[in-house]
Amino acid sequence: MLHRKRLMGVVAFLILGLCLSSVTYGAPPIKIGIVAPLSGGAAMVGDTQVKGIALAIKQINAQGGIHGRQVVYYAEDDEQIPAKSVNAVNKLVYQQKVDAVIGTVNSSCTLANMEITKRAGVPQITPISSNPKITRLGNPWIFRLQASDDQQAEAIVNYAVNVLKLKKMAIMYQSDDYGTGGKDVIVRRLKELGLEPVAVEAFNPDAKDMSAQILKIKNAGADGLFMWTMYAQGALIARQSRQLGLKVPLMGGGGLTNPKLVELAGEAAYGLLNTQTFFPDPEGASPEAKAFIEAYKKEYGILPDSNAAMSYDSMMILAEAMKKAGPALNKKEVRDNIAATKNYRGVTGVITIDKYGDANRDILIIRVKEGGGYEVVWPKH
Amino acid sequence: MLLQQLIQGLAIGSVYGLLALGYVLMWQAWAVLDFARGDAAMMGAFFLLIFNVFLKIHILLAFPLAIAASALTGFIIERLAYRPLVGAREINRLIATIGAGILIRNLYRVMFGADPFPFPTIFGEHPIYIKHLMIVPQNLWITGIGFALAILLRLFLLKTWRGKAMRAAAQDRETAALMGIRVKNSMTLTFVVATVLGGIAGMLIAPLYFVMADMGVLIGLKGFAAAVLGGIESVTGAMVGGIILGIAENLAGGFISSGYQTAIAFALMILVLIFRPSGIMGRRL
Amino acid sequence: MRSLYSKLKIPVMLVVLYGLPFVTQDPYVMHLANMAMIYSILALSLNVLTGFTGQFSVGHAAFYGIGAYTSGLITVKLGWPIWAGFIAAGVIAGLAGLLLGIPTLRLRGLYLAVATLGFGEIVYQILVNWVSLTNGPKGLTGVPSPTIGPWRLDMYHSYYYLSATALIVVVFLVYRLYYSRVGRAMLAIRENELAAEAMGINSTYYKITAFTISSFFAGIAGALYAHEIMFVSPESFVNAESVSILCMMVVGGVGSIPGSIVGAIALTIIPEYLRAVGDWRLVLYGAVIVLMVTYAPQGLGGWITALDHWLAGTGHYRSGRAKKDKVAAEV
Amino acid sequence: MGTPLLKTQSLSISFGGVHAVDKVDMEVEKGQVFAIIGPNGAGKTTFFNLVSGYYFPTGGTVTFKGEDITRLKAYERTRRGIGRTFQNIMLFRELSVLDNAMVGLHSRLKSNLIGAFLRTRATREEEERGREEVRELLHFVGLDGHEDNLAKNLPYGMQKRLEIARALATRPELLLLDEPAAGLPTQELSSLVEIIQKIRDRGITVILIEHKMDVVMSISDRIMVLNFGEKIAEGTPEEVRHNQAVIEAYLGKEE
Repeated sequence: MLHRKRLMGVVAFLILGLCLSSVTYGAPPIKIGIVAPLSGGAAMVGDTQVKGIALAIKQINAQGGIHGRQVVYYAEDDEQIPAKSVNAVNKLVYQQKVDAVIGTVNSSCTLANMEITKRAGVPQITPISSNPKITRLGNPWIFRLQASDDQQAEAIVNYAVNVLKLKKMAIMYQSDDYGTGGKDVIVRRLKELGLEPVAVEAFNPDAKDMSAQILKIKNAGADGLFMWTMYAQGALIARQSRQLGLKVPLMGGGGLTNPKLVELAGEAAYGLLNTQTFFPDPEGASPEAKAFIEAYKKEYGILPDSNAAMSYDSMMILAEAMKKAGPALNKKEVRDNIAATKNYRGVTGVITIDKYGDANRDILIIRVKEGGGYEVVWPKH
Repeated sequence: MLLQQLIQGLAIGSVYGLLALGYVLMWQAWAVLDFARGDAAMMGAFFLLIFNVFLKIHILLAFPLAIAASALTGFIIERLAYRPLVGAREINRLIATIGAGILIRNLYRVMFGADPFPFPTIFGEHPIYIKHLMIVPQNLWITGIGFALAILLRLFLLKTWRGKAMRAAAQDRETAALMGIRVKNSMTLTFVVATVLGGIAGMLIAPLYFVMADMGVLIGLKGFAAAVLGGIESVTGAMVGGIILGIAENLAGGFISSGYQTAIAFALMILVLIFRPSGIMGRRL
Repeated sequence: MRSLYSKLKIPVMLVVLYGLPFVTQDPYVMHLANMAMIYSILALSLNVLTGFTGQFSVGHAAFYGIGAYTSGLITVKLGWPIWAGFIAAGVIAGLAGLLLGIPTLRLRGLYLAVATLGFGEIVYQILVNWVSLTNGPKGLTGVPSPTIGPWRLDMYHSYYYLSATALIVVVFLVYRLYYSRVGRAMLAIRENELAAEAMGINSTYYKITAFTISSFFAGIAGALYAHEIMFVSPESFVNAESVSILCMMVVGGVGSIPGSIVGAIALTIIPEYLRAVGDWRLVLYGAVIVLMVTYAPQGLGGWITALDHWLAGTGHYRSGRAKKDKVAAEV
Repeated sequence: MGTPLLKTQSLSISFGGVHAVDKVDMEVEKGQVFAIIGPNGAGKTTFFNLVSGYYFPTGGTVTFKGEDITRLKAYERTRRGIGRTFQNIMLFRELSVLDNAMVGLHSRLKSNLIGAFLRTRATREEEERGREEVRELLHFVGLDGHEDNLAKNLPYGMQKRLEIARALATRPELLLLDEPAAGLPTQELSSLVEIIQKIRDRGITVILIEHKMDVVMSISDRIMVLNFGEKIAEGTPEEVRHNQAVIEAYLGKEE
C-alpha cells in the first residue's frame, strides 16, 4: 500500500538512524539535539529538517566523525506548540545532555525555546525560523541559517519593481509568524519605493479555499501577487488563481521552493518566482549544491528543498566549529567558532555569520521553468 | 464579483453540507458530537488516492472501491472505539471520538508521511465561462453530488423500512428494540453510512485541496458548525446550514476581512443559535 | 476519632507537593511540573463549569489565552507590577466569561458546546489579527518573571513554588465553593434545573456566576503560563488546547476535584513519556484517551475517592456529599 | 373573611389549540386543605404549573396574598412563599438527602460568593442553623438517619417524603402537593395523611392533587373538580360527593 518511493525513503531513514547510534568507537559519541514539528500542520517541514541534518551527520561519520568521535542525533517533536517546544529542548539539553541544538521551524517556538539554550550555554542554530527578532534579542547562543524575512522580502520586491516594472502588487500571507513577517517587510519596502499594495489578504495556515481573497485581489486590478507561505498553500493559491482567472506573476519567499510545488500545482506553478539561497536544480547549481542534491536523492529517493539544504548547512557549520574547538568541545568555544564563520562555501551559498548571528549571503531569485525545474533570473551573471 | 463569491460559497458550502450530513446521522443514531467526522473525509480521500493513483486503477472502478473501503473502516472503528461506549455518558463518548480522531490522524501521518499528495482532477481543470463568471467543473460536481446525496439520504430515512428503523433506534433505543429492530445493527449501519458520506466528501475535495493527514480537521469543524446551524436533527438542515456557512465565509472573506473569515462565520453561527436555540430547521427532518 | 490517615492526608500532600524542587531541580522535570500545575488549574476551572452546573464548554482555551495576553501586555507594555497583571488577567477573563455566559444562557448540551467552540475560534482569530494590541502571530517577547520579596522566580524550580501555591489556592477555593450554599445551588441546577428553580434558585444568575468564576481561574492559569514561559503567542490557545483541557477534566472525572488534578497531571506527563516511541507518540496518546474514558467512566477521580474512603477507614462506600466529593455527574 | 391567600381569575392556557386549563376561577383561604380532583388529563398538574410559575398562562391572572404574580418566574414565587412537589419525582439524584433538603432552604439563606470563599463565621453559623432546621424537617417526614444517603438510592416512598421535606424547607405559606399518595402502599397512606394534617397545624395552607378518594375526603376542607380543563364543581367533600356533574365526569353518563 505504501508509495514505493516513499517506502524506500522511510527504510533508509531508519537504517541511517540505527547505524549511527550503534557505531561507537570507544570515545562517547557527540550528541546533536534536533527539535522540530514532527506532527501537526508543519510536520512536512520538520520532517525535511531532520532528514537534512541526518544526511550531514552520515557524511561526517563516514569521514571519521569529529575528533575521532562519531556523531549521533536525538530528534524531539514540538508539535509546533511553544510550551511543547520548551519541553523538547529541556529534554535534549538536560536529559540527553546534547552538545548543540538545531531547530526549530516555527519562529514562535524558537523564541520560546532559545531561552533554555541561552541559560544552559548550549549553541543553537535554527535553520528555518525567519522572524527577524530571534537574532535581535541579544542572545549570543542563537544563530540562524535561513535568510531572514527582511533580506528575502526586500530582494523580491526590488526585483518586482525594478526588473518586472510592476506597479499594482497585492499580498497574500499566511496568518502566522512566517507570513506576517514577510508581509510587514513587503509593505515597508513598497512604501520606500513610493508604491502601495492594492490588496493585503491574510489566510488561515491550514485554510483550503482561497477564492474570497483571490477574487478580491483580481477586482483590485493587481498586476502581481506576493504569496508569503509554504509550498503546499502556495500550490493551492497558484491553482485557484488560475481557475479564477487571475493571471499575474506569482512571487514569494524561500518557503515556496520545493520539488513537490510543480507536482501539486501543475502548470499553474510555471513562471513562479521566489527568493532562494539554495538552487534546487542539479544543472546550474554550485558544486556543493549539486553534490548535496545527488546525495539527498540517493539517500531518500526524493529531491531536497531549501529547508533540507538549510538544515544540512547548519549541521556542517556546526561540525566545522566543533572541529576547530578541540576535542574537549567546550561549548563557549564552539559558539565563538560558529560566530566567526567566514565565507563558508555551503550548499545554500557562501555564508558569513554577522554580529547578530544571522547568515549573510547573496539572495538568488529563481523561476520555475515551463515543464518543471528552476532557473536563476537574478543576479544575472 | 458578488455572484462569483456566491458560486464559490455554494461550492465550499456543499462540502460543509456533506460533512454535516455525517454529523446529523451520528447525532441521530448515537446522540454524540463526533469530533472524528473530519477524519472520515481524510480516510476516504486516501483510499481513492491509493486505488486510483498508487495502484493505477481507473477512476470509475477506484471510486466504488474507495467507498467500500470507507465502509469497512467505518465498521472496524465502530467496533473498537464506539460500540463499547454505547451506554456511557455523552461526555465520555465525545472524548472517545476526540481520542479516535487523534489516533487516526497520526496513524495516517506515520503511514503516509506529512507531505500533501497531489490528486489528478477528475472533472477537468479549466473553468467554464458564463459571461464573466467562472465555474470550476469540480465545484459543480461537489454541489450536485452533495445535494443528490442529501436527497437520497432523506428518502432513505423517510421512505425505506431500514431508514425508519434507523431513526426509531436513534430516538428511543429501548422501545425500538421492543419493536423487533436490531438496534445494534441499525446503529452500526448508521455509523457506516456516516463514514461513507464523510469519505465521499473527502474524495470530492481531494483534487482541489490535495490529500494529507491533517486535511480533515478544519473542514470537519466547519461541517460540525454547519450541522448545528441547520438544526442537528435535520438532513436538509445540514445542507442548508452548510451552504449558509460557506457563503457567509466567502462574503466575509471578500467584503469584511480575510483575516477574520472563520471568526465571522462562527459569530454568525452563534447569533443564529442564540435566536433559534435548536438551529434553523429546528425539529423538522 | 478521625483516623491517622485523615489527619495526615493534607499535610503529607503538601509536603510532597512543595518537596519536589528539593528532589530534583532538572529544568525538564520542573517545567513539566509547572505545566502540570497550570493544566490542573485549567481542568479544575472547567470542572467548576461542567462538574458543578453541567454547562459544557469546548472553548476554554479562549479564557486561558485572554489571561495570558492580559498579564503579558500589562507587564510588558504598561510596565505594571506582576501581581497587578495576575489580578487583571483573572478579572478580564472573568468579564469575557460573563460576556459569553449571558447570551448563551438558553443553549443546552451540544448547542452550548458548539457556541463555546465558536467563541474559542473567534478569540484565537482576534489574538492573531489584532496586531496593534497583541503583536499578532509574532507574539509577545520579554514577559518578565515575577519577584516575590527577596526571591526572583526566573528559574523553573523557583517558579514552581508560585504555580504550586496557585493550584492550592484554587483547590481550596473550589472546595469552599463546593461545600457552600452557592455551590449547592449550582449542583442542584446540574441535577435538575426546573426543580432548582422551584426551590427558589435563580438558575440564570448561578449559571453566569459559574461561567465567570470558571473563566476567572482560567485567566489566572493564563497569567501563570505567560510569566513561566516568558513568551506568549496565539498558537498556544488554539481550540485543540480547549479540547485537551476538556479531555483532562473528563479523564479525571467530571465533578471530581481531585480527579481534575490527576487527569491534568496524567495527560501532561503521558505524552512526554511516549516521546520514546517517536513517531507513534500521538497515535498511542489517542488510544490512551479512548481507553481511559471507556474503562474508567467515572474517571480517575472515581478511583481516588474510593481509595480515599478505604484508607480513611470508613470501609464501605459512604454516600452523601459531606463525606466525599465524588459526584458521578450525569451530564 | 380577609383577602384569600390564593386567587385565580379565568386562568387559562392552551397548547396549540388544546385548552389544557380553561378559565378557572378559585380561591383558597389561609389554613385550608384545598383538594383538586378530576380524571386523568383534566389539567390538574397544568393548573399547578400555572400557579407555581412553571408556565405562563395565555389568559387570566393568579394573585397571591393580594399581589398579582401571573408574570413572576418560578423562583420569585417560591421566595414569596409558594412551595411545591412534583408528580413524577424531581429530586437531585446525585446529591445526599440532607443536601436535597438544604437546597429547599436556599432562598432563605444569605451567604453569597464572598461568604462561600471566606467561610465567614456568619456563613458557618447560618449553615449550621440551616442544617438543624432541615434535620428537624427530615425527622418530621420520618427520614432521620438517611441524611447521607444519595437521593437516588432511597426507596420510592421515602423519595416522595423527601420531596415534601424539600418543599417545606422553602418555608412556604402555601404548599402545592402533586399526587403525594401516588404509588404509596396502603400502610403508608395513614402516615401521609398524618403529615399533611401536621403541616396544616403549622398554619401552612395546602393545595392537594390526589386520586385516592379516601385520602382526599378525610383531610380536605374544600374540593375543586376539573374536567377537560374546566372547573365543573367546588365545595365541601360532602357537596362534591353528591354532585351530579362530578359523578358523570368520573363514571360517565347513564344512557
